[in-house]
Amino acid sequence: MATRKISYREAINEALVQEMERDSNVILIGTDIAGGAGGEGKDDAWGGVLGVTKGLYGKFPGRVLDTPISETGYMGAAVGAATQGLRPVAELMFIDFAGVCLDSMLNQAAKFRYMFGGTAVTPLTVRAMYGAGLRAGAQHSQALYPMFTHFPGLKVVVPSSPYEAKGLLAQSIRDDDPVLFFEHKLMYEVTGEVPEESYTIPFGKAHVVREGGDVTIVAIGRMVSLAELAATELQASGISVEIIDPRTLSPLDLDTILGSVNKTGRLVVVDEASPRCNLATDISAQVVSEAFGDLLAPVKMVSPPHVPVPFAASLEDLYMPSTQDIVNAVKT
Amino acid sequence: MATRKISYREAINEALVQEMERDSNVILIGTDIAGGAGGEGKDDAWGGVLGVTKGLYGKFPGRVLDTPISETGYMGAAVGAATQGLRPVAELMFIDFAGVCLDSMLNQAAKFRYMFGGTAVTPLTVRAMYGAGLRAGAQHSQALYPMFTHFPGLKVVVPSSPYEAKGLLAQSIRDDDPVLFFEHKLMYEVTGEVPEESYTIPFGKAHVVREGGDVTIVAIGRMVSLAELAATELQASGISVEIIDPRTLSPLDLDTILGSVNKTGRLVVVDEASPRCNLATDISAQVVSEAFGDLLAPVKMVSPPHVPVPFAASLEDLYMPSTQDIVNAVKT
Amino acid sequence: MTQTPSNLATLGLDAPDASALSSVQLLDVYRTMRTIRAFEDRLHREFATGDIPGFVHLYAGEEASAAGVCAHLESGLDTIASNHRGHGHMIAHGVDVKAMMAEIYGKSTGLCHGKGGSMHISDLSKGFLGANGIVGGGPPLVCGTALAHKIKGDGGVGVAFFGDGASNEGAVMESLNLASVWNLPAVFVVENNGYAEATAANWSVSVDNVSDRAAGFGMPGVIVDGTDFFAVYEAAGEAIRRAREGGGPTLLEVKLTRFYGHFEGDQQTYRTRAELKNAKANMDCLKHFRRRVTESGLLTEAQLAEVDTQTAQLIEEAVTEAKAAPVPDPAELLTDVYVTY
Amino acid sequence: MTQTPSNLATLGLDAPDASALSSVQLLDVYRTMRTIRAFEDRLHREFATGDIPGFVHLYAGEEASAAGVCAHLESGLDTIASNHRGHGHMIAHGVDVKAMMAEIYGKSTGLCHGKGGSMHISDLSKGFLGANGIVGGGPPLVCGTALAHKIKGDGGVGVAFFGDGASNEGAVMESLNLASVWNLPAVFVVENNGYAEATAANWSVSVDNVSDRAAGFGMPGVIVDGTDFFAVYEAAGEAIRRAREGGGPTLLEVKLTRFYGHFEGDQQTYRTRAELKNAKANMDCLKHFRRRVTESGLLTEAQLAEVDTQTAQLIEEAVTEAKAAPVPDPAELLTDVYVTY
Ligand SMILES: Cc1ncc(C[n+]2csc(CCOP(=O)(O)OP(=O)(O)O)c2C)c(N)n1
Ligand SMILES: Cc1ncc(C[n+]2csc(CCOP(=O)(O)OP(=O)(O)O)c2C)c(N)n1
Ligand SMILES: [Mg+2]
Ligand SMILES: [Mg+2]
Repeated sequence: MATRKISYREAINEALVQEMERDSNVILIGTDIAGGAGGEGKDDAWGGVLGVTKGLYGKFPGRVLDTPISETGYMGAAVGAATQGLRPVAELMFIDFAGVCLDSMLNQAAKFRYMFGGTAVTPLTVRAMYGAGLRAGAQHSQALYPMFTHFPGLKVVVPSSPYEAKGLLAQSIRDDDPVLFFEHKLMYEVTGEVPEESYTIPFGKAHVVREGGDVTIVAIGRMVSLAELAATELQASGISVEIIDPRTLSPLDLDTILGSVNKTGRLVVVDEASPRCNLATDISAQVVSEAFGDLLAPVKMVSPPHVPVPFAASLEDLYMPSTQDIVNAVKT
Repeated sequence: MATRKISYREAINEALVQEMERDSNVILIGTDIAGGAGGEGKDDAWGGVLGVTKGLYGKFPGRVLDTPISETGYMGAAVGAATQGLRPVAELMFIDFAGVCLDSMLNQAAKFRYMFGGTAVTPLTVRAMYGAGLRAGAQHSQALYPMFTHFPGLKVVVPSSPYEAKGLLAQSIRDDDPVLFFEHKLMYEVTGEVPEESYTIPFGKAHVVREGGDVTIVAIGRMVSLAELAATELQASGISVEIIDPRTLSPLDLDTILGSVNKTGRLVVVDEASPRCNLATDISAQVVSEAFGDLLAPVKMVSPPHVPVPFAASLEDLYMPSTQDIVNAVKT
Repeated sequence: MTQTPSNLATLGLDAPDASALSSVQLLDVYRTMRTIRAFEDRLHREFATGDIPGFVHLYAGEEASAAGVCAHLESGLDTIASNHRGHGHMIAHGVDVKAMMAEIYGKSTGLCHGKGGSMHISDLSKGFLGANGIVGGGPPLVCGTALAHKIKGDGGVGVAFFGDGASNEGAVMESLNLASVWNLPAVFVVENNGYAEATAANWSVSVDNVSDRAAGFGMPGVIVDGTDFFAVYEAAGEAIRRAREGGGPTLLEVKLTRFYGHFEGDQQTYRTRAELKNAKANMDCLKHFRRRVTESGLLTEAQLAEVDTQTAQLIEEAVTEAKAAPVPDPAELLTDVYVTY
Repeated sequence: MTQTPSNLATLGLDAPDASALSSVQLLDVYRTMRTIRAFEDRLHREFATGDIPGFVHLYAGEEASAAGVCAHLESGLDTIASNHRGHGHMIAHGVDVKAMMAEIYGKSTGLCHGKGGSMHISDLSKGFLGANGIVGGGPPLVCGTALAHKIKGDGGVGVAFFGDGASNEGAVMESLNLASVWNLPAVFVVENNGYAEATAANWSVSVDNVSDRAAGFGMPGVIVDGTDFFAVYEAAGEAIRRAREGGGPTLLEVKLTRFYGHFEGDQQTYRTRAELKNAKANMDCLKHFRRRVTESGLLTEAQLAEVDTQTAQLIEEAVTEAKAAPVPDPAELLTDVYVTY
């Protein structure tokens, strides 16, 4: 029996509601995640810049905290609160803003447990919008998850569908380590089947989105849907594609990827992040060092060029990896 | 005729002196790069936390600026000054402090030229200490150059010797793009032959440190010296090693690396940075996608484990890649 | 571009005494403010058609601030760092209106070849460092441009425009301290329009006025009515002269209101209808200016009406030309990342 | 650990009136300050032998600040975030002195199993969030712990210790505003020892007193003589009581001096010999305390001397045991990065 269809935005909102109902230690912190503070007009006027947290302010009095525009202050506060038994879900509106508050994640949350000899527990979830396509320009369109994947002590989650978004966010909130949760700004309107009841998706377990025998495509976040389109197109020309969605980049389920490459002998990694030191290079290199003998062809990486994200729609469309880019990578 | 030997510290200081003498637009900005501001005691009391900028304050009145502890403020100021024809050399004492001032590099300096349609020129050099080994703990021992290599618009330089340090720093200062210049804190006492006269080393040109036919080792920064020790040891057991020092990670001289792999058929990349999405994975993946056919064996990556840098000397020594690790990577 | 408002400083407006302004100068001030208003009103309509990509933050209602400050700045000498709501600052500083419009449409004829967009329009040839998509991004940059003015001794001043919300960013507060410690020729203009997105300044700023923080950084904090061009003109003139003469930085708080939402699409439910109605009725700097100059007989309705017509035509041309302009050449995707690479 | 100073709050010291302190309590205060001094003096000597790895920042000279503030805090309830100069804060909050010493030596018996070191000693079981190697790192964390106290309604208070140099970090200034906007039970203790590394506060802080900035964040700014335990005790007691009662945050500036260099190895040439000599002769909080309690007859020289002896013995044992303790098991390199991975 089919479950109901809701959007990626609704799936995230529902996960927040269910986790806040389940555990009173879960609180939300972010700029205008409610909106209307101090104004004469409505409270909860925004529910987040794109409406993802709409309605939570009224549902959970005192647990949805707006902030001054002080990311260093409130992200650090989220880290501090997490060490005291709360489970803060902090929203960094755009991941690009990590530029003004990276320390809280890089040098505090990520390192407490190790520096403090295992005595610290920091169950923090940072939600942030990432990705190109909204014509938002170079400072509001980056992916940046490679940078967080690089930092030991952090977990990195990139949901590729409404179903993944709900289950992975629930797991992020219940997880006892600091988690960066990446939401692609072009996907909020995407709908899909999502169970109404609460559920979690475990970290470090990749999802085989489609089975196939000729080539393995590892795709991240929004790139998964492009890979599916490419796979359909390639099927027509007789190429059977296996698509793997790692779901979490740290931890990374390398075994599932290796197993698939062992079967197909070919690997294409599709990553929306800038090409240097990104996940495409990370996954490709790990596969090559672990399963060189299984590879029948060069690993292919599909990523944008090494340039900032351009504003003009015509250029931004060229910038983003496309279905055609994936098809070409598989065919050549 | 042998040139004189000086330390890595002296080489950097000399490059700064010569560039400041050559171009009055070169200024230095950083916390305690002089020291003594406002105090009743000596001026230029420190010359930097480890004495690298010693003596410059007196030599160049008004051009060596100490700062309050406000990295966001003064790094941003360095970016702004660079757009106005000055050539600031800003010191970020430890690269780990990028956590409190990343925006100036990530979203400002790196993106101006592109966002502004080619009208901006931002000749900024950021000097920063990196690396493990000083028992400085998790917040003062990171490498982090993979993160900067990931950002389009920045150039990333990692000198491996006093000679490289002087020539690459001079080039960094003369370069019209923003440059991150990484100084390994364990190398300041390392001495080597350095010409007295001013010289530059071009970006994007790798240095073949040692020629060999059996295996290519690409090593970064301080790892180059370890690779040389490993090569000598391997020579004894009849293995001829070619060592390549990329010198600059962005731009990266892939051609020289590919040429060497074409000759040796084997690649080991030694990178002191945390293992996920680092330069070892970046270079390995690029080689595999460009020269899969040349490889006779799996690419090997020698990097620390995916953990923060531990404080205890016994653990930190285990953490850092060692000569033995490199030898083992080549042999197995 | 004859109809583009020329940079006011070229008219030699450096006397903070607004009563000294000639009618020629006043007409130019009016042209500036009217051009900004017409530019923003038109963008509001065009955005609704879906023709304009991305995030657009309109400056309508705040014109007197940009005009009053930039009147004292010299194009090509002084430096300005703006924020996401930067159209007004650019126009007041004499940036080409048509090239701005083209940039907002993402066209090759735009100031940034379409690679920047509304949040990143810049004109470095005029000392305009650009709008900035990072709240609080501008003030640190201005510490740098002001430092350059000081080191070069060129007599220039660096001006940072930012909002009440930005005033809570560490970047802004560090800049105030740094500018004071380095005694920089800088002016920090905080445009307090009462809101940061949907959050009221009376909630997010833990003190009555942003300028109350100036004392903590050893600089004067000045409050001025942003609906009154003449008041802004005099206060800004004083702060800029102090900076130019080596007297150090000033924090100038301009109290004003924005007519449109935070960005286009914002329904502004956090404000009451009454509040908005009152703002447009009683806090319109253009109305105030118009009344003052006509009542005092300095300008006639006819003169002002002519400017209105010329301005409307300029904006009409700007939009028409922007729409007709070609998109960037695909090759532009890869150009101008580095000077050399 | 009987000789370790017990956390003073367990003695019920919550009355800001210092004259109400009993001789038992005063003796414990003395033990705390003396233990800190002995700990730091010994580290100074041991560091010179080369036995101690990394960067070590000593608190000698500043004891009255930690003792006066922590006297009002309850171990396990209240929360503290410290900075790089944190040994004194820990000892005053009742953290195990021997486990601290072992950590500084990088031994497995250390509070962090040797994985943290001097800059990262922590004891979360006591609400001590750790020293911090990032200047300005503590205040944002304390906004979070204070928020947790407020949400849980546990009556706890969050206290951040930081320096005059840190006061110029955006992180600190954002935290002051945030604590005020959220009306948090927090106290921000700025220990102004006149220097940040080699830079004097009178240069880097663009106003006479760091606490002068409090007004700009809508909170009281209080200045207290850090060489006088009793003054700190009363001022801190008042601020902490206000916070506990929901009255909001306070910025408490403690004026004091450091006896040793910024870190071990610093020659302090930025200070004059006279200045240092005067500091040790006339700004020694231990001397002041000793004189006060003996002259007033509250304690005898004999009682104090006994504490000196016990303290010296404790530190001697701490160093001996630390040196003898095993280094961390190599397996520790890979453990405790994540709770699960
Ligand atoms: C560092 C950062 N944080 C948050 C944002 C999102 N944002 C864009 S504009 C804005 C509000 C700014 O308010 P204010 O400074 O008062 O300027 P105004 O929009 O009122 O002109 C916010 C929160 C951003 N762009 N950058
Ligand atoms: C973000 C950051 N910037 C710079 C440093 C280097 N640093 C460590 S301590 C220190 C001086 C701090 O001075 P202050 O806050 O007055 O504390 P004090 O050392 O005087 O106790 C500096 C600059 C750092 N650790 N972190
Ligand atoms: Mg505002
Ligand atoms: Mg200090």
